[in-house]
Amino acid sequence: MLILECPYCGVTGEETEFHGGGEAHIKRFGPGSSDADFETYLFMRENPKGVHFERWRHVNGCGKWFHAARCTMTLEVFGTYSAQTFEPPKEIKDAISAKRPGWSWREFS
Amino acid sequence: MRRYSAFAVAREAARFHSGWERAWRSPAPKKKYDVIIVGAGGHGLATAFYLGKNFGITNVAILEKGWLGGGNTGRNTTIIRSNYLQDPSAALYEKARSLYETMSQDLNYNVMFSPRGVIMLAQTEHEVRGYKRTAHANMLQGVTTEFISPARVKELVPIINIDGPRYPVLGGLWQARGGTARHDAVAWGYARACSDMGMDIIQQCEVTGVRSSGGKVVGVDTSKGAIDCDKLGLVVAGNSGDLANMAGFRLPMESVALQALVSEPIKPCMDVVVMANTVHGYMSQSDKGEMVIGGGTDGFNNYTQRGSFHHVEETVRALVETFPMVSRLKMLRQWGGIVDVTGDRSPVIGKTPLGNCFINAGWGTGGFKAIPGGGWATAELIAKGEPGPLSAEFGMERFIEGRFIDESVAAGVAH
Amino acid sequence: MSELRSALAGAVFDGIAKVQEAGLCGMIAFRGDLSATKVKNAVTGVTGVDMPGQRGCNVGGDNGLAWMSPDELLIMVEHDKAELVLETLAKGLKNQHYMAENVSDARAVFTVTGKHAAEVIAKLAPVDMSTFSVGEIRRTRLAQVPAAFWMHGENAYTVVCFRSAADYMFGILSMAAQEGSEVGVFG
Amino acid sequence: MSTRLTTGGARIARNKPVTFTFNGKTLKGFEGDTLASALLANDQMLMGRSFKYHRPRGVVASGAEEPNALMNMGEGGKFEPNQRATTTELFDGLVAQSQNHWPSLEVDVGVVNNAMARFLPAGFYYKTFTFPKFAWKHVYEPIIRKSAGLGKAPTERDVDTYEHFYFFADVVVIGGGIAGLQAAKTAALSGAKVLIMEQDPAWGGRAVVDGGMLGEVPAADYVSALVAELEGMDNVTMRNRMMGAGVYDHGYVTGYERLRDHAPEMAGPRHRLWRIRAGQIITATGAIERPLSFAGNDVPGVMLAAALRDYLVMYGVSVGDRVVVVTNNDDAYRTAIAVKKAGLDVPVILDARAEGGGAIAGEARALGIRVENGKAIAKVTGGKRVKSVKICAQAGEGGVLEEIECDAVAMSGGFSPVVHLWSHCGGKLTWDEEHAMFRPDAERPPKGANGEGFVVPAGAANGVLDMGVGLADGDHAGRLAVEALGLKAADANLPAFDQAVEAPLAEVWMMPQGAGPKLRAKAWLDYQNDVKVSDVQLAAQEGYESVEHTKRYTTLGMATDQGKLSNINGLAVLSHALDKPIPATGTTTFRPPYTPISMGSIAGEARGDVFQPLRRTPMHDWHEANGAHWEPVGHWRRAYCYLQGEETPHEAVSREILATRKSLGLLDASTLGKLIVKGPDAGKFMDMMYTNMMSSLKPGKCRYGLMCSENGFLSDDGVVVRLEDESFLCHTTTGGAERIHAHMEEWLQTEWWDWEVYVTNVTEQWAQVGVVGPNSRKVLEKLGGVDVSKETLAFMEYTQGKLGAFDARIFRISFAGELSYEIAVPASQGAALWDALYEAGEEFGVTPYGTEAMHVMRAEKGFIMIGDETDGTIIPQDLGLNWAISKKKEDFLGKRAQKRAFMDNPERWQLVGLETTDGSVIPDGAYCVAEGDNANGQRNVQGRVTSTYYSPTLGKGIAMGLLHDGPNRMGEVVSFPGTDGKSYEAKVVSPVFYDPDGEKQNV
Repeated sequence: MLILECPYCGVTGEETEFHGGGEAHIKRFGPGSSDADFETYLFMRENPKGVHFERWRHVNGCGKWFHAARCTMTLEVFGTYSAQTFEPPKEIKDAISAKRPGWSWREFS
Repeated sequence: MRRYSAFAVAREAARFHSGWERAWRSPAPKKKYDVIIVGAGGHGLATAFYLGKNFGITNVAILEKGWLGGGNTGRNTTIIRSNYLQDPSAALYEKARSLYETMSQDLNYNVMFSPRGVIMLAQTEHEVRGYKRTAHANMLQGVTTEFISPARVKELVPIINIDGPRYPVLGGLWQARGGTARHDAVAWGYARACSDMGMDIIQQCEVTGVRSSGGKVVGVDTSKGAIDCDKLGLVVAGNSGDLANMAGFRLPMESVALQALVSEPIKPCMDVVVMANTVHGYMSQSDKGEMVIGGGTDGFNNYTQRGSFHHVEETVRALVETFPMVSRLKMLRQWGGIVDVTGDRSPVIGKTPLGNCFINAGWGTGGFKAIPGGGWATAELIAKGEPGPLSAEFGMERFIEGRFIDESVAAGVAH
Repeated sequence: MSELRSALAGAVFDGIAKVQEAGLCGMIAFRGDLSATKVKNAVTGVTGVDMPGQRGCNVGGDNGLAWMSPDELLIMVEHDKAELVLETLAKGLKNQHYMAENVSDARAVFTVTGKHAAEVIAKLAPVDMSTFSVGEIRRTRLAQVPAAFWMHGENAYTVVCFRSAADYMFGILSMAAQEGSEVGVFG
Repeated sequence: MSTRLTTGGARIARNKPVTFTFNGKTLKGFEGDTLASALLANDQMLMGRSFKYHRPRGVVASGAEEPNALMNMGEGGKFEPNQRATTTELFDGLVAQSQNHWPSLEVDVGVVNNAMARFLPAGFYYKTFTFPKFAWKHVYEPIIRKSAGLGKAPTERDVDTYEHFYFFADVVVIGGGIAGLQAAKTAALSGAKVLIMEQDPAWGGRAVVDGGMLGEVPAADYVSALVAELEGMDNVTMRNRMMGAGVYDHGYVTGYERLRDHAPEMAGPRHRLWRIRAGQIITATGAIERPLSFAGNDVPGVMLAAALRDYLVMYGVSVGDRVVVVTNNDDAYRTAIAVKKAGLDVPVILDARAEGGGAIAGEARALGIRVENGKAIAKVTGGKRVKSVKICAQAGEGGVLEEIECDAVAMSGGFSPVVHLWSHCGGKLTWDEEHAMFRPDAERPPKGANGEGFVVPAGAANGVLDMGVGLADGDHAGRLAVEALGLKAADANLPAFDQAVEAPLAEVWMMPQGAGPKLRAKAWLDYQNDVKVSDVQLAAQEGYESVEHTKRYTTLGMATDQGKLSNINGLAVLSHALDKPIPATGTTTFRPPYTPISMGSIAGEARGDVFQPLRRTPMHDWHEANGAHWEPVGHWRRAYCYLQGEETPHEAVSREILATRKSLGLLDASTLGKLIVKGPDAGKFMDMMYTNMMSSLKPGKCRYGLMCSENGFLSDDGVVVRLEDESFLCHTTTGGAERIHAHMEEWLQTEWWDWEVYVTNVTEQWAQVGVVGPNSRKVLEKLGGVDVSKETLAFMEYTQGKLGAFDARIFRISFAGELSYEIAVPASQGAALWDALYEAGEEFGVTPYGTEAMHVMRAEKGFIMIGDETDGTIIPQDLGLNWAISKKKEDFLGKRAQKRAFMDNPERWQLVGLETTDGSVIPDGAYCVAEGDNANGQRNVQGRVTSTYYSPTLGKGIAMGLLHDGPNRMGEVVSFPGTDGKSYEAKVVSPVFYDPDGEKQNV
């Protein structure tokens, strides 16, 4: 039973207040994109063992979407941050590096 | 290998069972095999078994990082059914179900297949229509099912509450030859048979890399050294993403934890398997008397095989409402298993971007019931290098084409 | 004017705490740039209470402002004033991108009062009631439905949920307040 | 025989007698007794039958680890099976029955299995019962199931209530023994908010039983002082009768509080499940004594030494007059001494250790007790109770040296720390050679949200068995916990104490060590599941070498006690058989809960009326009072139809349809979702959300819109109204409001966050009524107010204003194909509006109709229904809705997806109307067959029915369906085989059966 902190309303709540939204930082491909790009966008997932970036919504709360950096092996949460960004902020990356030196995820590390 | 029989047991009794042999050998890995199967779970062992039985390929190693049958094969709620809606699923699961019918004899190992019948409750008008549709589809697929009345449901499951108030039972989809089997025995039976065919089951042997040359697989690196092979089968529920990464490709899958629990054992009170999909509760009674209960999956990627509480709460809530007597039973044990879920909730059996490397994965919550069928289809795929009719629709290319196999359309049925 | 009905017409349950449906309250869901002075002036103007900060809830009589999210407020006024207030806001916020919708009738409001009121809520909401205090609003779930609550006095809580869930909310609050169910850990 | 002594019994109130019944017999006990102690006091040594062999069994322990004494407890709606007699507090009127026997506890036919035992070794069922094929299900399985299963199944609905409670604490201490109490004190003194829970009704644990001094103070007094001190602290919450059930990720703990099990008649919930979030958790859960594996160690009267001592000291119960003590450690001597001091006889202490015990052995001898070192039990004789023990040398193979008569045996094989809660969330263990035990490995604790350890073991649970040292360890644990929370640990000034000098324990996993097959086959490891030493050895021999394999093959540790007594003994036997050290053999995983917890407590308040939220519209009461036949739609309740008199639902639906088409019908449409989309970029946003062009819609106009998922599939539909230039009202399907609202917010927040658009869900602000039928305009005009004439309010237009007394929004839209209006008023006016419309409509024979009539009428009209024509695999193109897909727009959700090979494809089935040639109704869900079979031997199909009804308007069966190349096959007859054996022949026609030119709705 996870606890997460919503970066928008500052509530640290239990999992049942939130709704998981799958992998974060996925680029949308629309009309005109290649079949492969579109498949990747909709279906292909990192699904890593270890550091992962994912989307959550504070559904029983302020209703905002946010991102979390979490380890899928230990469930350790490195931090949560705004969903309105294209990549994890520096302080989040630093927090991960402190715990998981040499980590990498897609183009981030 | 000595046959198992009541007579053999009696004979051994006379000498305090000192004469029983190992059920399977535990050899050191050879330098090279024709086929390496990664994963000694139900699907992996069944794949190896049918490679030998149907195609005479026995120079096979099955590599297991832990102990055989220790993944989802040993953690599921053992439900077996084939009342699926879509043709490809129905074909695959019915093949599996029919193989379960004779598995104990085929393997000379009692897997306790118990065709006690499976009911899926219809508790909304929408579900009624959905299950009637499935019944019509099954009729044309050669799967024997029947849409039954609330009265018949009550007759089959005396402990059920069909009057609601919240969700009165409006009927049910009944598969009389669905049921359960002893999950560990399925893995052990296949393992014993594979070992007997001369295949090497290598436990405590973790694959750490996939070696390839010229776009084709040539072997794997393991915790017990490098092993070569001509063909590689990845059959590692819960670890598929990891193995795919080693082999250099991604999958349309995510791994999540599926929750399950059992009650304390009580005297027989429910002789069939009941699935209540509207409220998300699945329950059957084991031969030991435990009520075996399936829960939901966590909504996030997770590789810990731990139970989490709120899913159990949701499931138990549903069962207390559907079977009021459950309220005064006790939860004995809860646990989680890691399942790979695909974009359309249906499995993948097919080729991969890497030559001679094949995959069987993405069973979500439905893997156990499919073991013999999945093994059969995967063996055919590996032996011929091309999918046969059973797996033809289950290749990964379907996600590019938008050709999904979506079972949830039949009233949101969970597998 | 036709006869107005709140969801449960003031239903009451008395147990280890008193649970009561509070009848109709004026409520406006307001969304906009809460940092804009224009907005602050408009919403404080129509309610006469201070602008709340993050998770803050300022109530004065029937009026109040509750912080719902970084771009959302709940404006509370008398039920029959809501439409008027909307017009006032419209005047005050001309050419400003905002949204204000009357949701008075979309909500059901309950009060939970008495020595064990906090315990009743702690049986249903995954919230630390031992540290919850006046001036805060908490949006969360009560059992299986989304809800929000705040304190309107000593051992006195206001709980808001969707109108259609009023019956359920009254049911679970009453059950949590049943005789003999004191926990005895707060205060 | 076992009996109540005239003195002793710290826990019982001899002045408060209690009456209870066991197997129908009325017996007496005292307040403070457990059911087990009271039964023993009545010489009820035999308490149950084992799972497999149905052997007679007595109580072997005194706490949560008890495997044998399980009861069917209570009656009717309070009946519960498998209740442990050792943790059941006695109360007046308690009714208990022993389990798993027929016809009676004394005479059990199932015991034949015992005689057959040799033929039923571990896993025998995997090797047999396979022929003939049908026999497993029909012959063998039923027999096996019947003989297994322990307690009876409850039959009646639970009459009790349950609840949850959310609690937060800095430090949660599980276990109220001396170590736990001290840990709580230290943490509390350091300023932490502390919760301490104890499963037992009393505090203090073993210290209270075993006595001894802590500094100048007797242990019992020290405990009372500690408890008093903690009770006085504001930052400490103390709960007894509350068990730490499970430890989950991120410091989540469940506490199982049994409020009424000891007083069933009191008001209030029976159990309360605490859902606790802890900063740090201290597991001070004590240790469990291990049995010794000798032949006949399961005969009633053979008991754990500490348990026998408990019954004597706490309950004043003597288990036997002559108690033989057998041990491999010093602790059991305490039992011998206690028995002797109680004036009973201890014929001999058999100490398996060649050098025997420490100081305490001398103490025993001084009391005149015979002590034999290096000796063991070869065999216990007796059936339903102990008759004698046969003594042998531990080093030998069991040659009998002497037989000693006795009626009880107290055994001790050492202690195992209760590491369950430490392990639930991944805490690792380390093997302690000296005490032959697994204890928590402080280096590898379970990790929390911040990646740091969040569980600290204390006292016996940490492998510290000495009382004084345990106290210090509790303090240490308290300090570690608060320091982990960043607090400064306060000094708890502990009393000076001298650690008892003990002789080392000797590992004894088989007694005697050379025991042959005969003896091994009678030496029990798992009492409840009847797993013997020989079974584990067989598993190893057959290659089931992993602990998990052995456990599953033999069922060792899988009984209701989850192996609390058997795990370590079994593991040791296995590691010997494999010739591997115990730590290398490993342990099985510990799963929550620690002991079984009631399903009722897990479900909490969610049962009956509040099982799930049931959403009601403002007019719900009227429907209820007027014959509504309900249908759940999501969490909503909607009237399927309104039953009058004796009519069937089918008749009611036909009546409602005909009356509506003829004159006037009313539909409660309040459940339709209503979302407001507002802002400068609203039009742009709407164009992305819908397949239609919405930005071109004029204010005051309505347009039917389609929504697709990004994967291309049709997900929702509804009428969109442009209220003002910058604001739209989007109607969604019933139950779709939350989903679509979330969908819109997701795109606004995570993809187009720079767009100036706000969305609010106003679904429940509005009560909405469909006023449908030729006379609908007349009714509205009768109410007066807004002009709803054809001229001012044309089809697909919207207006607002006063309608009679109501503040109304009026939409002239039609889902039935008649002249009709949808009237929305604030929910608080909903009931009144409904009444007013009903009253005004009476002269037109107004007829309220439900969801089914609505479905039929829309099908007659050829309108699609989300969930019927769509099922998550359907794209708008399949339904002939291309007209609703804007060609002008570059992009909208789903557009790219619909270009994929399998979607942009003429082979897809297309929507058509279907008319049976004989007027019958095609069954729901029927498929349209094609020639031949596919490669898997399945019949080929070319289409299916999506909606099929009897149309009262047309007096025949009509249907909509999807058909391969459908639109080009008008007039063709195709067949739909039904599960009823009939084949339904249907003509392919246009899906619009009623008023194709729309004359009725445009009047």
